Amino acid sequence: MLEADNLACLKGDRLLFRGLALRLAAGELLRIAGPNGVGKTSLLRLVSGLALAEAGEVRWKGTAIGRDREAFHRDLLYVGHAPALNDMLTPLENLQFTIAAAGDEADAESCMQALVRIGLANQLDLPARVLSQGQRRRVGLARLFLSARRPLWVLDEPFTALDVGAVEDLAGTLSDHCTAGGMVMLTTHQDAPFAMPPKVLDVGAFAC
Amino acid sequence: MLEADNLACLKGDRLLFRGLALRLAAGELLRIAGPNGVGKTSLLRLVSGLALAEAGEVRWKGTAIGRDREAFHRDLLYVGHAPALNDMLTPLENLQFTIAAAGDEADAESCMQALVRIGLANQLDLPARVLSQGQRRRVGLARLFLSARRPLWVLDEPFTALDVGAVEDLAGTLSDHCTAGGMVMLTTHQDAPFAMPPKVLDVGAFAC
Amino acid sequence: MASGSIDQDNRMNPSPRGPSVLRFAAPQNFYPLAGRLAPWFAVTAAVLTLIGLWLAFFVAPVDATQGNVYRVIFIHVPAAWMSMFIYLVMAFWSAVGLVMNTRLSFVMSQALAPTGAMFCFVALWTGALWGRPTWGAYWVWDARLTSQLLLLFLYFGFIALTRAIEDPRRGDRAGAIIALVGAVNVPVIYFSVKWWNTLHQGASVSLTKAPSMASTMLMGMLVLAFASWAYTLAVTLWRVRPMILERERHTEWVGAVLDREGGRK
Amino acid sequence: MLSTFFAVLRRDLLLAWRGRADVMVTLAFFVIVVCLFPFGVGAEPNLLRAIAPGVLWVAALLACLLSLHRLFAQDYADGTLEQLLLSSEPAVLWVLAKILAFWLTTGLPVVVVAPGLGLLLDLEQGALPVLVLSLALGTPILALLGAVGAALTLGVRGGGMLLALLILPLFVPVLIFGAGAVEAEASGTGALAHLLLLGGGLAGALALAPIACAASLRISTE
Amino acid sequence: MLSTFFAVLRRDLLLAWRGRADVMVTLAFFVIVVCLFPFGVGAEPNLLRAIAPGVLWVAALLACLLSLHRLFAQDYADGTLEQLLLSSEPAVLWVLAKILAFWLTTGLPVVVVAPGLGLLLDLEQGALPVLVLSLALGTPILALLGAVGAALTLGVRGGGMLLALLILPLFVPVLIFGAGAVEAEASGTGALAHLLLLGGGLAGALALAPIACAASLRISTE
Amino acid sequence: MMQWESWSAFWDMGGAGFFVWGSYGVTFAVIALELVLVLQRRKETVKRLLRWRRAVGKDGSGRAGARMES
Ligand code: HEM
Ligand SMILES: Nc1ncnc2c1ncn2[C@@H]1O[C@H](COP(=O)(O)OP(=O)(O)OP(=O)(O)O)[C@@H](O)[C@H]1O
Ligand SMILES: Nc1ncnc2c1ncn2[C@@H]1O[C@H](COP(=O)(O)OP(=O)(O)OP(=O)(O)O)[C@@H](O)[C@H]1O
Ligand SMILES: [Mg+2]
Ligand SMILES: [Mg+2]
Repeated sequence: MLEADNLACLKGDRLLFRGLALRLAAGELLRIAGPNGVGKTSLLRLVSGLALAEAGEVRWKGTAIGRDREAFHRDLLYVGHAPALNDMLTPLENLQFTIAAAGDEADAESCMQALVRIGLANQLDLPARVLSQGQRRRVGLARLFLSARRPLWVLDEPFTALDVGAVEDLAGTLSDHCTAGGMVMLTTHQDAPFAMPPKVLDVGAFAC
Repeated sequence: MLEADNLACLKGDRLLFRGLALRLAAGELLRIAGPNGVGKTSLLRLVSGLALAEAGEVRWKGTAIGRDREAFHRDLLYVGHAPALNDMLTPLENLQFTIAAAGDEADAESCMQALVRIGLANQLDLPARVLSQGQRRRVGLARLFLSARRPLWVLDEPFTALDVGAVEDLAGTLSDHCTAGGMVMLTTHQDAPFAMPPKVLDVGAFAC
Repeated sequence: MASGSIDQDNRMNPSPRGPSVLRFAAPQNFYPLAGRLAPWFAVTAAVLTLIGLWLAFFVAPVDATQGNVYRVIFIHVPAAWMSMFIYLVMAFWSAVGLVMNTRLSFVMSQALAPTGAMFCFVALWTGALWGRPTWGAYWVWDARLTSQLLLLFLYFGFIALTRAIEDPRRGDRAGAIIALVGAVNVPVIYFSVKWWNTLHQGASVSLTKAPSMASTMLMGMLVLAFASWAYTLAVTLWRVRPMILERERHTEWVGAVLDREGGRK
Repeated sequence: MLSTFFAVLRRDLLLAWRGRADVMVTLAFFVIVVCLFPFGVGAEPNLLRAIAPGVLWVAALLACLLSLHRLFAQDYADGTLEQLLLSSEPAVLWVLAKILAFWLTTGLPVVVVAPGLGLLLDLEQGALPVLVLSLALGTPILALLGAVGAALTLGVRGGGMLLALLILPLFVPVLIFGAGAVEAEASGTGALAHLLLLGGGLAGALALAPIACAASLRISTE
Repeated sequence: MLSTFFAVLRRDLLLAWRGRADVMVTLAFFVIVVCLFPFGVGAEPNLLRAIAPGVLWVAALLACLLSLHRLFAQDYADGTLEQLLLSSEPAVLWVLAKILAFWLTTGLPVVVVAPGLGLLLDLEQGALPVLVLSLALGTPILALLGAVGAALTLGVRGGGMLLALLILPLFVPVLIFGAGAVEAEASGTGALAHLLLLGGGLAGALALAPIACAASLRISTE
Repeated sequence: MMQWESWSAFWDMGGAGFFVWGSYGVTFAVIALELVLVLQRRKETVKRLLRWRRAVGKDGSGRAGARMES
């Protein structure tokens, strides 16, 4: 469903990779691998339409993503390095806003449940500013529980800063999403206990 | 050498932990463990003198750290969550400044070597802004190679964002520092291949 | 050869194999063309400048009311014209770039900006020096003067913005937007300032037009105006060339050009 | 369709309320700048009355300018802007919501306190309604134009100041007609023409600025 | 002992040089604010001449104020400040270095271009040296006092504006004596007393502000 | 030719020498400066790009990876 051909990414002076092709079909989990600085984050941003490729194109359901941006973004969930948290709002307010901004609907009740589910039951009323690193990360990831309808999840290092229990839990959630016919594309340097071994794409193989 | 008794940490209206005691002698590596939000970062900041404890005191070589702050800070190396990188400066300039600001001396040559050693040979001239997440982390950690003279290293999640090779390398460096009589105190949620198994302090045991 | 280069068609718009009119819009065709044309414009500019200066100082008679000071007009007016004209051309190229997505257009508008700012400064400077003996002040808040000053700020803003953004692709399009917004504002500024000044009727000076311009005077001004046209073209083409090289450095043809340049030394 | 619009509007107003200090302080800035002038130029009433419309308008403009950098900066830094750009709804909508929230929290308070300050500077009482009206029409234009500048300078080094350089020339016509209206009223010429022009400018800016702003944001986050 | 001082000074100047735009743009801001006034108050030369010292000084003050937020903000956000506070050398030293670098990159350019703008506003030529001198003595005071404010408002929501609110009252005396000196010279009274007061203020600020600033930084990062 | 009795009259411009020559002088100085900057920029760009090509390898890829001295 998600395909890319012949992608090239140029950053400043450096051509990070070229000729990169990828295919992601329903039910698949793709892990983008490679050492630091090889261009994993850059690839995810190309795929999600936040950046423009130097060459090549990304297609969703056969259409170039630039052609029908809104349809693509209706199907996409992207969680990047930056947590998209406003420091002055509580986790609940942040989550509700993120969902609404993405164009989805979610009542306070289900948002609250998602937060409790991810382990923030005691932090519901704190401003995000005082949360610990791992708690911040969790607020960002709580979206996953409310976005099952979006088939394509693109996650940049989702396991960072999470403790062991949370890593396990998240890996389970991702596996479930795939089992239900979704697609997940993620980067990580940690090993995570996925239900099935993920497909791996090594960006290093296309590096120049 | 580093001791703390009966430490308590209050954040807002929550008492994170109390009655926490720790001892760290030359050659020891202490890992602060505990789930997200238990207060590991808060503890490190207390120990390094960046924050004040609600109760209890931290002593370095028998003296309370607040009593002779400068002597303590001469022996301490603290690398926190924030990378202390200026986005407009190159890794080399950043490193040189950090070293000088800490009150040490280091010529450009040895700084360069430290950066090459940590795997940034190709990024020496880029502004830090364009570095990848892992590369930014590495710039912050390059200091370790130039701070062997400081006995006490306090590191908050040093392995975050590093790729597998770099994690191994860093674990080796930390083990070496301890072997040479230094002390390391760190937090991490990842397993790291230390030469000897670290002492573990579970903050959760003192949580209220 | 050059297996590392990126496909040309993807980088260049319109395609080099497109209709013949657009052929020169492809950077690798434009680069040598610019190199060939620039010296001719430069020579034209130099010759016209000499003729113009000769007309200005040796043919044009002394002005009855102003004496010799008026000779400033020969650079003042062409510079003022050029500064406004260049901004419009910049906005034009920016619009073309945004609509057709041609990188060369953005490069053109950025290459024009410093020259435009230069002429703008020259118009202000010469005007100020002219104003002292004629109005008794280096500066008055006259409508025309004021809008010229604001135009200089618009140029500075454009240049500062495109310089401050390192990623050229981002800088190109950000600059294009501000150039267009500025172009919409130039007439607004002009008329608002004009109205503002007539309303305040404070400074009762206005540009004292030379009563009836002697034909030699007009001649000199026109010749120097053409000289500044030719100069602008030459300098812009020269400035565009390294900018093209920089942006297209991943392509084969720039590699070939650089090898040639390197060999020459 | 409008859910993003209202979500953004609600959030930005909530944020302003949370950081109440912010709103108060924009206002305080406006008040203080105006009050600085008697210190700078001396306390002579005639002189103050003559420069009152200009000073009030310049102060309003500077207050707006000073707050502009925070229109998108926070959202840019924490990744919210990325998420908004990935929204499946048109960007123009939420851009407009952000600008509206910005004006409600910075422009509106200025409009409200301006008459008081006018009195302080001994402005003629008859000119006060025109002062309010001109600010009510003019400050939204400032917010709209300023938003384009703020979007373009996001993440650029020297951003705040660059923003000032970029948009001050654009603000000048607004300033001229705004201050001009008050002065015309004070001197008995009638301010209708000025106000009509401001209204026209507002309509134009309302139509074009959000589009330019949305495009700029896309460029800036790339 | 002085190694931290010079390391900080060198780095901050290097940063200013890297972001050259910054320095130019502070200047551009100063120039533009001064130029806004004629648009606001009208182009009458006599009126402009009367308000020139005040306008120039208010503009210099605002230019300084606008740049102040970036004195520590960046270092605070990226953790550099933490590291500086963990330095084994006294904080007053590097605080002074930061303030000095700040003045060199924002105050000094303003001092240099002020006479040109004075001419633009038709200020008497005899008063220009006094204008320069008063700015040269006054802007360092602004930088020193401002640094304390900037340190106190670090990481506080609505910081930028709060900063303005906190320090504008402190800036008022500087403004009064600075603008007063120019006005006194222009009106023939002689500016010596004003300038002496400014000099005294500078000495006082130089002695006290760095200590207060260092203490505030420690509080803000806790 | 016909209007200037002498060179000194020419330079004096009927008392307006400062203003006229100030205008022309600064104008041509600025133009000269612009030309110098443009030509210098070209040379510098070519040099930098050559160095860059050498650093990244002839094929324009980043593989060779030697650092660019700037
Ligand atoms: C800083 C001061 C000045 C500035 C910025 C300035 C600006 C301009 C501009 C923008 C134009 C072109 C207008 C057009 O083509 O419609 C112009 C034309 C002209 N200026 Fe100036 N000017 C200044 C001072 C002066 C002074 C002091 C004089 C003479 C007393 C003068 C005499 C003229 C004349 C005669 C023209 C030609 C008008 C025409 O072609 O319609 N200017 N100036
Ligand atoms: N202007 C530039 N000039 C040269 N190289 C650049 C420039 N901008 C970015 N880069 C390089 O591009 C790469 C960006 O990599 P990216 O962030 O995609 O890496 P990543 O694979 O996600 O790494 P990590 O595992 O550390 O997150 C980095 O190696 C960086 O040094
Ligand atoms: N004002 C406050 N009120 C209540 N709780 C607070 C307040 N400020 C901070 N906290 C809590 O204090 C804890 C801070 O924890 P800290 O950052 O030390 O955690 P950590 O152990 O480092 O976690 P992580 O593994 O996620 O980095 C968090 O649980 C946070 O929710
Ligand atoms: Mg990454
Ligand atoms: Mg932590």
